[in-house]
Amino acid sequence: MTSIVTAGDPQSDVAPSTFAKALNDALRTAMERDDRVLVLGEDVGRLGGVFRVTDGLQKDFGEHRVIDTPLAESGIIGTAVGLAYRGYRPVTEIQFDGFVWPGFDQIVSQVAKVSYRSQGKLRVPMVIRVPYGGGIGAVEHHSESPESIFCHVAGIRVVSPATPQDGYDMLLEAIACDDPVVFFEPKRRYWEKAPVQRDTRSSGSVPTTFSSLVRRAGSDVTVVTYGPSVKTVLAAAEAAAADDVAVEVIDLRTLSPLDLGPVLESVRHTGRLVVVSEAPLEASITSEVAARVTEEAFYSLAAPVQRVGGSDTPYPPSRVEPLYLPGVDRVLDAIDRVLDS
Amino acid sequence: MTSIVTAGDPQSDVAPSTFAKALNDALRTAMERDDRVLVLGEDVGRLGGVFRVTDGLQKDFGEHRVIDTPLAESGIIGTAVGLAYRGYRPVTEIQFDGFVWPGFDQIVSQVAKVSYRSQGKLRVPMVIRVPYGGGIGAVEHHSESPESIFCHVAGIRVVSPATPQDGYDMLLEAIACDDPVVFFEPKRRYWEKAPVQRDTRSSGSVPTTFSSLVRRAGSDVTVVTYGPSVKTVLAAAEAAAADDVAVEVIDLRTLSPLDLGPVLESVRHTGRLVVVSEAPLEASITSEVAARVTEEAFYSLAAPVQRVGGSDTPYPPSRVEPLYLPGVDRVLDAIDRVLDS
Amino acid sequence: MQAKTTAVEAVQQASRRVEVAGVPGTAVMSGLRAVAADVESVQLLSPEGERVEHPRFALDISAEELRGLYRDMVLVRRFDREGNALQRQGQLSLWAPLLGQEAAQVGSGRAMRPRDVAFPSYREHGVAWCRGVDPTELLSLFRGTEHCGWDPRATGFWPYTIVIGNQVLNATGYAMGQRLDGALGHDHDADSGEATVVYFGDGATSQGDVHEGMVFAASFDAPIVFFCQNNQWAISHPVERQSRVPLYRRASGYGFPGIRVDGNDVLAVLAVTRWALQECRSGNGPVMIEAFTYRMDAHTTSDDPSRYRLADEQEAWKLLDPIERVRVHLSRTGQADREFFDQVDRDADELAARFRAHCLTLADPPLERIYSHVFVEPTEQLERQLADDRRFVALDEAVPMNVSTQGGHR
Amino acid sequence: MQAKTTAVEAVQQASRRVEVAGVPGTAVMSGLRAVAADVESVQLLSPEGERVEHPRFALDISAEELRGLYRDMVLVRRFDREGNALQRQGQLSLWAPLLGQEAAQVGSGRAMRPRDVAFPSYREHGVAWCRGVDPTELLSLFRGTEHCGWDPRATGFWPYTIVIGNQVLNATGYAMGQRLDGALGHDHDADSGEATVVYFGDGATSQGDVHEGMVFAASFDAPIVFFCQNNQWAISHPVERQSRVPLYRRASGYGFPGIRVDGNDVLAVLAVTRWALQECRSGNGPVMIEAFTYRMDAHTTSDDPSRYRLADEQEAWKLLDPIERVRVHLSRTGQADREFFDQVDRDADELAARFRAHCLTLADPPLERIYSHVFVEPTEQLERQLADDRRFVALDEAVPMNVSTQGGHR
Ligand SMILES: Cc1ncc(C[n+]2csc(CCOP(=O)(O)OP(=O)(O)O)c2C)c(N)n1
Ligand SMILES: Cc1ncc(C[n+]2csc(CCOP(=O)(O)OP(=O)(O)O)c2C)c(N)n1
Ligand SMILES: [Mg+2]
Ligand SMILES: [Mg+2]
Repeated sequence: MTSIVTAGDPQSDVAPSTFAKALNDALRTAMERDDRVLVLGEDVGRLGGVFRVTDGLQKDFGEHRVIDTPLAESGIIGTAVGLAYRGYRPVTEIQFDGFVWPGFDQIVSQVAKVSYRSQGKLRVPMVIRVPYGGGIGAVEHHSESPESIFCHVAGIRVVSPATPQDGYDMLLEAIACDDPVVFFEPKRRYWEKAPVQRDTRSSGSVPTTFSSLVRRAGSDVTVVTYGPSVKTVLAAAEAAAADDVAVEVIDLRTLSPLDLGPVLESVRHTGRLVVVSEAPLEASITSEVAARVTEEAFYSLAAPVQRVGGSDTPYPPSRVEPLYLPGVDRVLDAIDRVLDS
Repeated sequence: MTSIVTAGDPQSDVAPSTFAKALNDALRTAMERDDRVLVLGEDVGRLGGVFRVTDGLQKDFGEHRVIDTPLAESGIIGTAVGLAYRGYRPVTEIQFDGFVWPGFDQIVSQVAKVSYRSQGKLRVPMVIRVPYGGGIGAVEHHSESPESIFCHVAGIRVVSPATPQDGYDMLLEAIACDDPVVFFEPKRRYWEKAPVQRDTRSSGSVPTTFSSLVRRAGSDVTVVTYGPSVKTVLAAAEAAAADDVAVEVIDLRTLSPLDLGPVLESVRHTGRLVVVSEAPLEASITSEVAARVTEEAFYSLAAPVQRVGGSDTPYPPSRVEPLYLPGVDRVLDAIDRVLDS
Repeated sequence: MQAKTTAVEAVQQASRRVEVAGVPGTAVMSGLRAVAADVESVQLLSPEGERVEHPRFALDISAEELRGLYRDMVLVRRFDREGNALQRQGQLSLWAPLLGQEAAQVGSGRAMRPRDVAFPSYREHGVAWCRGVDPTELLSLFRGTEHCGWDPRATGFWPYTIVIGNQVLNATGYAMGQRLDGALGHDHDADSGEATVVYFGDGATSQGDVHEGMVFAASFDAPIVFFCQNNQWAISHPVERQSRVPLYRRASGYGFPGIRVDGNDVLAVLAVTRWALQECRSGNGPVMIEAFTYRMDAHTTSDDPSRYRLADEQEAWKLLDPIERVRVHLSRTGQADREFFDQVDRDADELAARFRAHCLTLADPPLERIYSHVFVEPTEQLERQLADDRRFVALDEAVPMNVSTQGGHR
Repeated sequence: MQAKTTAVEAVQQASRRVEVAGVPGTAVMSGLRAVAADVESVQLLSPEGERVEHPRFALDISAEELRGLYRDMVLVRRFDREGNALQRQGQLSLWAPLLGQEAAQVGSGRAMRPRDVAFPSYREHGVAWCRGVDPTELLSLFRGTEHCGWDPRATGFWPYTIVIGNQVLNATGYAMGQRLDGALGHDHDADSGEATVVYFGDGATSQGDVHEGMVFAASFDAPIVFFCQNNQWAISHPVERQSRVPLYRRASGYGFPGIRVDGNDVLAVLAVTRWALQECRSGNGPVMIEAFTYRMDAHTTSDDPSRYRLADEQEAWKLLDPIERVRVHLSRTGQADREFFDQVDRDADELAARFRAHCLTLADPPLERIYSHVFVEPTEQLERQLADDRRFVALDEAVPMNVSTQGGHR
């Protein structure tokens, strides 16, 4: 059980970095380590990406390794597949969650199936980076949480880091991974800072950070979440502690395949589980976690699993998103519900 | 509680029809009733569709109402949206499940969101017909069960008929419905026959067949399923009856929004639930049903909900699909598991 | 004209590439050589404000109409600038400026008849204006209080579409419907025809949906004008990287006419769009128009163009300003006097004030908005979720939601 | 030549449409008028077996090479027919016949060098043959025992791609990689260059992916030949409904050369593809080739073409048979004798027998196949599911699975 290094942690001996900068550092490190690593997407070059995650990379690695593409997501993903066939390790950027769909056919029909189809004779080690989630006051299609859909597609790994450190480590591991990885970045955390220890891990092809992690220990109730909601849930756990409720917080980190071992272990102790995500609930990761945990730890559960998520609606106009996105109060309410029953 | 009219049922006074023909009849009836109903897709005209579901319609209604389109699914869905804006009621055919993805962006970004975006000032009453599921010995991309992904998309209705009669009734209701409907047709049942009562229902805009239905009553265990698996589950129920296990079989029919009332009612009596589908399990309809039923009927459950589904892999080569697809023995095994615990 | 030079140069460069290949153009060859001979934009009013004759696109225009176009452009520019300012002041979360594209939008917008329908992208404030959308109705989207603030059917101006290319297919379908309805081909009754105009950018031309729109439109003879505003940039990506050859040439690959117009010349845009619409209404659609123009401001208020383009370029394009040339022409030919120009400026100020005032009145939507219009009838599931959420509305959030407006929209 | 006539007629018809519009072609006009002047296919061997000179595409070919092409085509046709027969006999669940397209496939396949790479659609059995894929390796896909039976890397022949258009982008990316690797432009060392050929049909040209492939290839100067086999039909949809103008004209819209070749003339296809590949290898890619040919058989064994096309059409195309004209030419010019032809027929019979025999040996895959190669390392979840499934393998299914092979594959 590891707990995260948070800002102000006495043992942190590294300078704080924003989430976006940590990702940028990971890309730089990966590109330095392996000259087959390419970055491609819309505006990733001179502009450095709309979130500046690729800032400065084209200047340092050249136009051949940091490639501004025409405006077409199927084109980006589809050509990345071909580049991967050729031995490159493309890291593609999709500008916003809502713009991944034109490329979805290539993801489902090629990226996810190439290895299976060819019995492993062909592989597409590529990363599809997708900034996701709400809370930035944006217009339509810029705030969505589509990760559950990707989890239903067999043959791709789906992961999401919650902290700058994980952003750095997991992106390096995603790039080194021989499976295709869809990498969801919690965009509203891009500007949050925390110390990041750089270049600490080797880039083996078995990702060690693609595993669930206990972010806070507690014995009364388990709350499972990931991505942008981790911070919200930790705040809720803090608030609950004031009421003497000890919340164990687990960050999934890998959304597909899921790593439910730590969750099951926790639930066997607490007997109570809340699953939190920003995404609509229907046929989602929260459904999957609830279904599997219930199936495998039914007799440990003192109460039914409670889910907290976005509503089953399109993403609303941004001025109402504070009411749409699960905040601390909703998490606390679910904790209450699971404790009361 | 209604039970279906099956072939050989003494009360059936109507000629048996294949599933495909029942759908064809529904299209014909809808087109006769309302001249704004259009059919469009690849090869739907002279060929009558690769499954002959649109057979003869172009001959009778003309090229202006039964439209052979160029080969492009985004084009089909995207122009259907425009035709719907113009007051038409397009019924689009996607040739096979695996070919819906090029049109997925239009479904997510336009079809599902137009009403929400415009506060109901624009509507797109359209039907997207998708033959789905395995069991026909086909090559890659022709046997998939992608319905769960559509259920996660808010703003579209997702339904699937299991019998020729429901094919007829539900398609008529889907066309009459003012919401966009994704209509999944269990292709391996296309050539199965059953009596079909035609033109019995009015085409109101509130679909009455978009509701769960008890297909067989039983008191020991509830099995929930839909589409192509309904027949398999009914066969399993028959087999279980020989062992004195009374299985209640519920056909969901509407996959999104779900109609869980009858399921909850059933589970409150049986205390045991199995959910069956061909689709991969991860983040699927089976997860959703298991999660919601557990949440809402936790204290009625004597055992954890068991799920039976396709494995979390791409669809395998067809010669191994008898091992891939959940058959009667797997359903029986799950029933045993849920009874044993 | 700097624009022309740039384009010609680009083509010459591309053309050289073929010569390297050493393949003289023959009858069976398509590609660069065949098309690179000359790139010419239709122009009716020079940057210096002189009327230019064009053999194909004569335009008889009254002084009143001309003044109207001028007024349109000034007012549109004025509220566009106000939109930018409102964003800077934190009243909008985003604004997508049209600065520089007034002629392309007003010229094409004014070419439409009431029954024609426009499918915009997200920058067509000038077209909205011509369609009778009140500028204040554009605000809610950019403030985040609504997704679409106007009535699409009443105005014939469809909602803004943010997913690049989507609207091209929707518009094509709409135009297919116009044809199915028999709403065209009535040359005897000039007012009865209908057509569709769909707007998209130079960057959008790379998207599959734009291609499929053109394929379907050609296949079904849809009465649609593909109106591409080539403003030279797709955020930071210059048009030369999206295409080796001028964009209007795409049309030839589909077998319908493509034409480039000086997009900073409101008269040329008006004349060419009128012609194109009449073609469509007569059953000879589709037609593609490339309006050659320039995005004078940032992509959106979230963008920083200094990272990817030189100020020089902008300076050069200033000389081609769409409003200035009409102003010069109107004065020089005595079709407008000082009083007229002053009145237009006052109207613009008044509009801007009203625009701003309205913005400040836009309230945040209630919780119920989240659950409205997902389906025609609310579902049981959504009603349950709404009821559940209602419990939280009264409460203050224990910890703020962390909503920021920082960085990177679109 | 009937093919030519059809095309010319189609274009004339399209051209008339523009005349109705009353728009004389001007310099700024693109579209039909500009391109409809003449549609000519490169042809080097007439349907009557006469060599035809072409100013641009001279081809020096030895008798041996010529006999080799003939043999290729005969053998390919032979195992293709066997594939059809095997399906009829229930040994395959599907076959996609190439009948009629032998010249397009063998001509282009033989133009490739070992290091070039081909990305096929699903009908390119003749290209597979040229790439050294043993025909028996094509069977598992159609029998349903595997998704891909050959080694893509060893043969430079990528897996069949069924989702229309997908492979065009993948191939473009591969070609972009060839350029990044510096694998082209070495004119001094003619053997060192590499290029990619991607195959797709006339129907596929409507898909967004094909468009985006062309956009990306043009933007990145990718060494890729877009090889469109226009076999006149996309299942039941005739090419005239996918495009108003000849498909090779699409290339001009992207600024690279497009050329139409008589797809039933193996020499012309060879010469034009060689040229196109050399263009690509020299850094002047991409190039588009439209091979004008005909699908003589059904779309697949699941299809019934009598529902949508007249037998007449097929009869007319028989006169243009790609093999017959080479046979006539070889005999007439004395480059092959009876013995040669007999030997080829014997080789074909032998291949067919081996093909058939191999088919019958293909066993159903084991349960484990379901779980193999989803990821590089099996995941815990998949191992659990596999273990679970193992319990059922021994059992007979209580009720048969109801697997039918009836109706509607593709
Ligand atoms: C499918 C999709 N991908 C990416 C984006 C992000 N994006 C918004 S505008 C834009 C550039 C558009 O350029 P262009 O088509 O030239 O129009 P302009 O903004 O210049 O008017 C991009 C990449 C998007 N909105 N939709
Ligand atoms: C995306 C997609 N949509 C539909 C299909 C079904 N389909 C298979 S082949 C085909 C026609 C293809 O025609 P064409 O491109 O001309 O190739 P041909 O079969 O003539 O070689 C269709 C519609 C598919 N395979 N993929
Ligand atoms: Mg632009
Ligand atoms: Mg074809």
